[in-house]
Amino acid sequence: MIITCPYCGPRDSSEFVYQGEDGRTRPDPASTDQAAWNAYVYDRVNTAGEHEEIWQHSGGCRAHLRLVRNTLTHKISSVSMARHATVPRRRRKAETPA
Amino acid sequence: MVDQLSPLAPVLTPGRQGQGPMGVVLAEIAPGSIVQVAAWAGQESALIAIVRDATGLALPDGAGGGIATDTKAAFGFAPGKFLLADQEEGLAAALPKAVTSALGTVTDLSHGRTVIRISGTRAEWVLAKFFAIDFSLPALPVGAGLSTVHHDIFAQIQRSGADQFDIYVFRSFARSFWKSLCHASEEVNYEVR
Amino acid sequence: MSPRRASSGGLIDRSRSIRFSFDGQDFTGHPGDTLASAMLANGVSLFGRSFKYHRPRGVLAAGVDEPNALVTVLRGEAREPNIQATMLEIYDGLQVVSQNRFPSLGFDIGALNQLGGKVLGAGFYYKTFMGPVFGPLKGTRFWMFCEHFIRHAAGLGRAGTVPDPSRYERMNAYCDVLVVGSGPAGLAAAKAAAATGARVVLAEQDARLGGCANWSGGSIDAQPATEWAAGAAHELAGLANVTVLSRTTVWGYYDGNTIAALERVADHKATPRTGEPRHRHWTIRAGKVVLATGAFERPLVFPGNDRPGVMLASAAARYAAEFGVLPGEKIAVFTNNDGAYASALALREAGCSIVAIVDVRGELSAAARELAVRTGAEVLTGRAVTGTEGGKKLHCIQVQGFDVVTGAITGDARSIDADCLLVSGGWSPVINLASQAGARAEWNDRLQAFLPPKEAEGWVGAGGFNGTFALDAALAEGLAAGSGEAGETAPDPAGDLDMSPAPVFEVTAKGKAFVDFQHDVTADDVRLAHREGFQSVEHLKRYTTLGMATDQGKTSNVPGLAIMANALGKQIPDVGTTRFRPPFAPVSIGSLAAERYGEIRPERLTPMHDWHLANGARMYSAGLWHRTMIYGLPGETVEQAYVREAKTTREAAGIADVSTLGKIMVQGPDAADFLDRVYTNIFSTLPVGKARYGLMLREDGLALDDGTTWRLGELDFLMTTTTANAGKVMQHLEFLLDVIWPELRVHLTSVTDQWAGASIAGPRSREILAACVSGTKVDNETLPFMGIVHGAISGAPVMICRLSFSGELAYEVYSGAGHGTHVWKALIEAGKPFGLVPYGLEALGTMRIEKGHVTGAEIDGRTTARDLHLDWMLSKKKPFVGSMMMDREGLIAPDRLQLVGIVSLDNQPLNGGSHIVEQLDRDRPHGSVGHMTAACYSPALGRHIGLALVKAGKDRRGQRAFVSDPLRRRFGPVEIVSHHFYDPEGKRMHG
Amino acid sequence: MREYSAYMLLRNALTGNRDWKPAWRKPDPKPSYDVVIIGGGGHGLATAYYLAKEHGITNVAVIEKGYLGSGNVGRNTTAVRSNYLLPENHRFYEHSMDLWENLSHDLNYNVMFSQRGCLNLAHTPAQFDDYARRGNALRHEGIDAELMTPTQIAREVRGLDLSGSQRFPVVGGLMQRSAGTARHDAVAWGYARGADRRGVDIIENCEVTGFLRDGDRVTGISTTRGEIRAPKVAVAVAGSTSRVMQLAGIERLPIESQVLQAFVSESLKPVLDTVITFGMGHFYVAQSDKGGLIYGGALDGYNSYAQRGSLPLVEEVHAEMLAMFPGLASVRVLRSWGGICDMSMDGSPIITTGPLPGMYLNCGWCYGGFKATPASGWCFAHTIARDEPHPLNAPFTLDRFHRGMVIDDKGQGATPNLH
Repeated sequence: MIITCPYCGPRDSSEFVYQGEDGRTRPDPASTDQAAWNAYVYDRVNTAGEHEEIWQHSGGCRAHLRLVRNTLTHKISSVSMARHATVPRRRRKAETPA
Repeated sequence: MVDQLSPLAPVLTPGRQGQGPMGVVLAEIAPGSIVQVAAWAGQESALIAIVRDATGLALPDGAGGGIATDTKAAFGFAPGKFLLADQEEGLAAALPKAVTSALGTVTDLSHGRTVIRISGTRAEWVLAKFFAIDFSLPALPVGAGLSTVHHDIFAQIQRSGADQFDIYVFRSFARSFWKSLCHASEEVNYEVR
Repeated sequence: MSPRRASSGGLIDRSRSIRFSFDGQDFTGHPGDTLASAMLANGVSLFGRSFKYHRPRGVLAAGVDEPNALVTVLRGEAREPNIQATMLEIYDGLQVVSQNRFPSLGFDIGALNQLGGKVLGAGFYYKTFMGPVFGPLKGTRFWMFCEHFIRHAAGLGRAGTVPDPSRYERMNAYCDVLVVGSGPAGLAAAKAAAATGARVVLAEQDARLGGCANWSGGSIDAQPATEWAAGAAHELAGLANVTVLSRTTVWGYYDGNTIAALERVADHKATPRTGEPRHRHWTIRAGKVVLATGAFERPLVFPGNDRPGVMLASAAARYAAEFGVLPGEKIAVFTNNDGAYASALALREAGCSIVAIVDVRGELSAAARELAVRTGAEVLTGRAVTGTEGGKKLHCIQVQGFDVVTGAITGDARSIDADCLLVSGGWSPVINLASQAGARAEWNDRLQAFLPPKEAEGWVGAGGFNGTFALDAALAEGLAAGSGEAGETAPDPAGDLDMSPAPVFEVTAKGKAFVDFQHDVTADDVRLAHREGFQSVEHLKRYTTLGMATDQGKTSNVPGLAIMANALGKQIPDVGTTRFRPPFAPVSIGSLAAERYGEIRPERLTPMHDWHLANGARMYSAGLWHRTMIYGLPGETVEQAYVREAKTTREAAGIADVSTLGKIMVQGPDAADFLDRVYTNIFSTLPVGKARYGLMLREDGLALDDGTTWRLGELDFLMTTTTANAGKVMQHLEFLLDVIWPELRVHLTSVTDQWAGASIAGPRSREILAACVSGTKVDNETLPFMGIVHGAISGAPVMICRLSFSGELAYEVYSGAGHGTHVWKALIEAGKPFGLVPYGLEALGTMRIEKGHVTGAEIDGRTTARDLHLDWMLSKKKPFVGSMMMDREGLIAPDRLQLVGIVSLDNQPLNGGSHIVEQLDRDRPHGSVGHMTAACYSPALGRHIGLALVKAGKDRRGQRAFVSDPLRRRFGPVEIVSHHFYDPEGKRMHG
Repeated sequence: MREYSAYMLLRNALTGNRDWKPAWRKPDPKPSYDVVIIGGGGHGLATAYYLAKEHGITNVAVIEKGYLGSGNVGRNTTAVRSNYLLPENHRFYEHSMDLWENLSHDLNYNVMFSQRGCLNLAHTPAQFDDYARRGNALRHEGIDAELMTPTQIAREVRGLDLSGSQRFPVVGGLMQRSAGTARHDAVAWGYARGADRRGVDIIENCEVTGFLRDGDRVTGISTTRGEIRAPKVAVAVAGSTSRVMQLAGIERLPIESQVLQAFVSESLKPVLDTVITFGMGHFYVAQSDKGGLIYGGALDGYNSYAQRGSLPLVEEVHAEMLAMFPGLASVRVLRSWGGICDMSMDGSPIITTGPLPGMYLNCGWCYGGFKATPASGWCFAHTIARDEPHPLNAPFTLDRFHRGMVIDDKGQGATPNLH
């Protein structure tokens, strides 16, 4: 599997660590809603199909990425940085100004 | 000042291995300073300007952009994060004065990273044995850098010349990596300098 | 008569000879020969024995589809079993032995299994060997008794047991276009892709490029196809943007066009060059993949179809054209399609006589008839081969009338003398890689074969892979696939041979008719599976083992399916096809382990590693790190050494290398706030220049890790973690910052390797520091407990924090890692007058047990802060990670395992991993209430002590119990006590 | 239907094997049953078998989407053991072991359960102590376990590299001699035949499309072959648990579906008698009666329903294999496959009533499901028949996660890919 890190470009999945299902809501730190905390920690939709999830590019820039990946085909339809709204694009030599 | 003791000292023996032309040359370059600077979101260009003032190196924009001279090097390896190296000591002491907390942070890694240089016509071939990275010149232009990993060994790599790469590894892994690198270079003949 | 080398012809180098041996007998061949071609050239037709019935087997195919001719290659003491003779290039000194036979290939007593043929049908194991229900052989015993013999009878080759000295490597490659297969279509595709300037990799599993161009005749660009292929190969090899990989089998098609290939770099060499690997495992990330993998010819299923001398028609043609080998003198042909006629003619032209062509079809095409005439053979249409004769070599075949529609056999058998029978049952495109990529195969009635879908993402097909067999059309497809432009698929020109077979897969007559040759699966086995309800493709495979042998059913899948479809009265596509999975062909384990072979993980060394080794340290692994266990003196046991080290430390001073502790710089305006959120206690109040002990919980409320964090500046913290959890804690923190609290301005950087750490402990430690530290005082006022100062030792800058794991007055001295050994030596030197000793992890562990400090043995992912008496660290003033989860009912239950101390009452040593019981029962141990996490002899207490996690342990302090360790036969009385054995008030470390 | 025996084999051989009958019927579904079990894998079939055998409930249908045994029961490394750390786990798995020991007789089908032992290798003193803790825990429950020294190991396992020069020398091991392997497909087929002989309808190629409801209560299922009513509907679908439960409106569960790859080498003469696990990583291997080495490692580590693995994990598994058996470098891997594992949040299973009235749930097998097959079916049958769990599966509730009563053998917390 190849994941295209917004910063590093396309990289082998071996450089990444899966960090679980996205879309779970962590309650506000001060929240005392036990059910909401339980749900955050333990409960998963486990979608068969387009799945929102978090990966860390642990063997690269170490940023966490939000992916939409189809769990039936492993096809990745979107990748974005969890923390950084925008990142500069990686340049190839052909694009480098002379 | 006390000199740094390299983790490669007992295993780095200059000389040639193999008959015929040398496919690669392996060497340790021991910068006096290795410093990480990191900008808060939105402060990247301000930080790049400070790096230029402090080191004279003009970092190109673009992820992984970098520049290398004979004595200094700088490249981006993560969003807002840059690695700077200088043959002279002192960068770690100088930079925090310029990089305010409103801009970002400075972290001294002068002892924490070991820099191994691989050069020669077969350098891309040997590196390709370790890293799942496209090392071709168009994909990784001179000066550009990246972060990657070889199994457990995390590495930041800058292309410092057409046939030359500088590999920054964690000091504790350096000896293990060096041995592997020598082993992998046997196929193409190598010289240790 | 026997197979032999023709006097001329072939692409081998007849000017040179190669000597090799088979079962100890010497043979010669030529460069360019495979073992199969060289053996045939020497007149040998018996190669091996089959899996179950030990039937004599020859060579059926000429390439990777070979099911029969498996051998073991000997390289010194190393053995390579189950190598296909058809894929093994000979070299000088090659040593090969046959396998699965006893005592010899010619006489194999295992062949007695044939007598039990009908009993040993598919699935027979499931129905017997269950043994008696009671008595000495009840339960699993009878089966295991039988199994012992079955295991020894089963299995093919024998693996080596000595380490394989060969070198294996891996390689990463990137390209725009990967072309798999170098037949005419593949070569055309590679040339076309190269012309566009793309980066191209061309992979060919054989040594020689060209594929069927090397043996199937025809001409391309007005030259013989063989010469065209050689020219194209030469041209491609000279292009800078093309990498040609011969002897390279593409075996895996993984997600994202990640392609796995095995290059057999040196298997054809007596000795590899220095540094040259035997195998190279390629991972190729390709923009586009051109699948030009061709097609496999299928055998026909009929009684005796496994006799040595029965060979695929295309394989025979290949032996003749490529290797100059004639597989027989008097050759018969049995076919259901026109393709075999071309093969027959090629053999005729190479010098064989074609005695008969048996064709199941009643009518022949004009083209086939014309070829038949040129072979000089008697043509028997509407006939089938219904049997073969000969022992270990074919003598003659039986031919009877055959109804192509009903499959009925008619008339008397006619014997025809022949020493070789060519068979052709049609062609199966090699769609394995496309299937791995997720493509669903589609049945094509005209070709009687599964074809790949036309449209696909990531790959495009060309040539025989698509079922396109005509040369011009295959070239056109290759050109289009390589250039990326839609080409026109030329229709099969009239007059070409019709490669579509009659829908005949099996001739049903008396005798064993093999579908899967290697696994000895017969047509009757398939029908038995049907009768017993194992009718889906997967059930058929699993019940009969059809297609599960090392050839993975390359020749047997479709015939097996056809026989099942026939039994079910269904069409073949209605029965289904199996999904192909990696690998396409067997792959050496060494290549997959590649460069990590022998050293699975890298070593992490501390800055002082070499000093430790030079000073008597015994090391062990702690994760990837090497750490000192003890610094043994001559003649000391491990226990004597650690007791001495711990005792001296408590009485004078000791020094330990703590560089492996995880160290993370936490920097930024929100760093203090962040630490308050992740630690259970408060860090924002920590003054600059002070350190604090901290505890982290997981999100689920259980303990994660502990360590000290040092405030180096208003916005700069140095966090330490345990050695084992450094990576885990870093990831935990990064996740929180990136995903949960992106608004916090905090940077995390691993600085574990930046610092060398030396822990100097003991009552004399302050004096030692005072003797060698410059630039700062180290007295109690300047450097109080948990204080931090900066100074220098022997000219190297150091940072000293006064903190203690041993319970003694102690300091951690941090210096730049490059100065680590320098500072360490200076400390050792300064410590000499004070009796300083270096100590290892065993002594460190002893002292921490005496103090009741927890480590990974207690923070084991199942314990809470309360279980470990760390409640005092749980702040009630703020929420923190885990604070809402840690008080759930299961985590505060009174009978949880809680940390206690254990003292041996019989003065015998205790063992980690022992259990604690209330009632001792040596014979039937039971009633465990907990277990010991660590144990040692305590020099400070003069007793054997340990820590334990015991049910409701807090309430049991002061009670008697027993240690019960049936594994090591250690039983004895103990007292459960507080885990603080030594200096519970902490006077010594605060002193 | 006839008993299988050596005598039957001989008799049939004399008549050309023409008289064998199907191992199980292929009936059409009836409109209603007493119990419907969704999932024709090992656990579903075993549940049906024990419902009939132990509880006399024979009006049962097993509904399978594909062919019988098409899930993990036919895609695993066949190891059977009970050497778990925590009492809830090892008591349950030991019951499974008891059932395994007589399974071939019980089913009149040779499942080839072979007690050739399972050896966990330890590579550091701390790990050795961990194994001692586990082994002693087993011994205190009357379950067999023994510690082995490197010398003893060297005597029993050929080709294993124990040498100190290697990166992770073997310092000892924990052996469970009663552990072993079984022929995986035979387990599915044996249970299917056994259940069928007792009257259970096994309905293949029948996919569940929804649940019939009366308010909260589940009253049956709709399938691609029509509606089937039943007062009790049991779900035992492993990797498909979330998908099936979502049909019943249960949107979230403490389950992630992940891929586990396994591998088979080419067939070799015997080289390995026991099941071996490597302690410095995640690797296990056994040799089948046919001669292939059957082995696997860690999960690929991400959610997937695709039954296809990734290349990096293939490399990791083989690297670990050679670290243990350096002589096998030139042996070749023949087949690989990927199974979908229902990973729970603590690595232990769920066998329970509910979560809706009329419904019963069996899932969370991670990659330990094969060895559990008999006990899982046995306990699940008990739970369905009595409407309450047996003491053996009472700890394996669905609400234990929220209540903090997890059974976490590996101590990894709610990170399923690390269990």
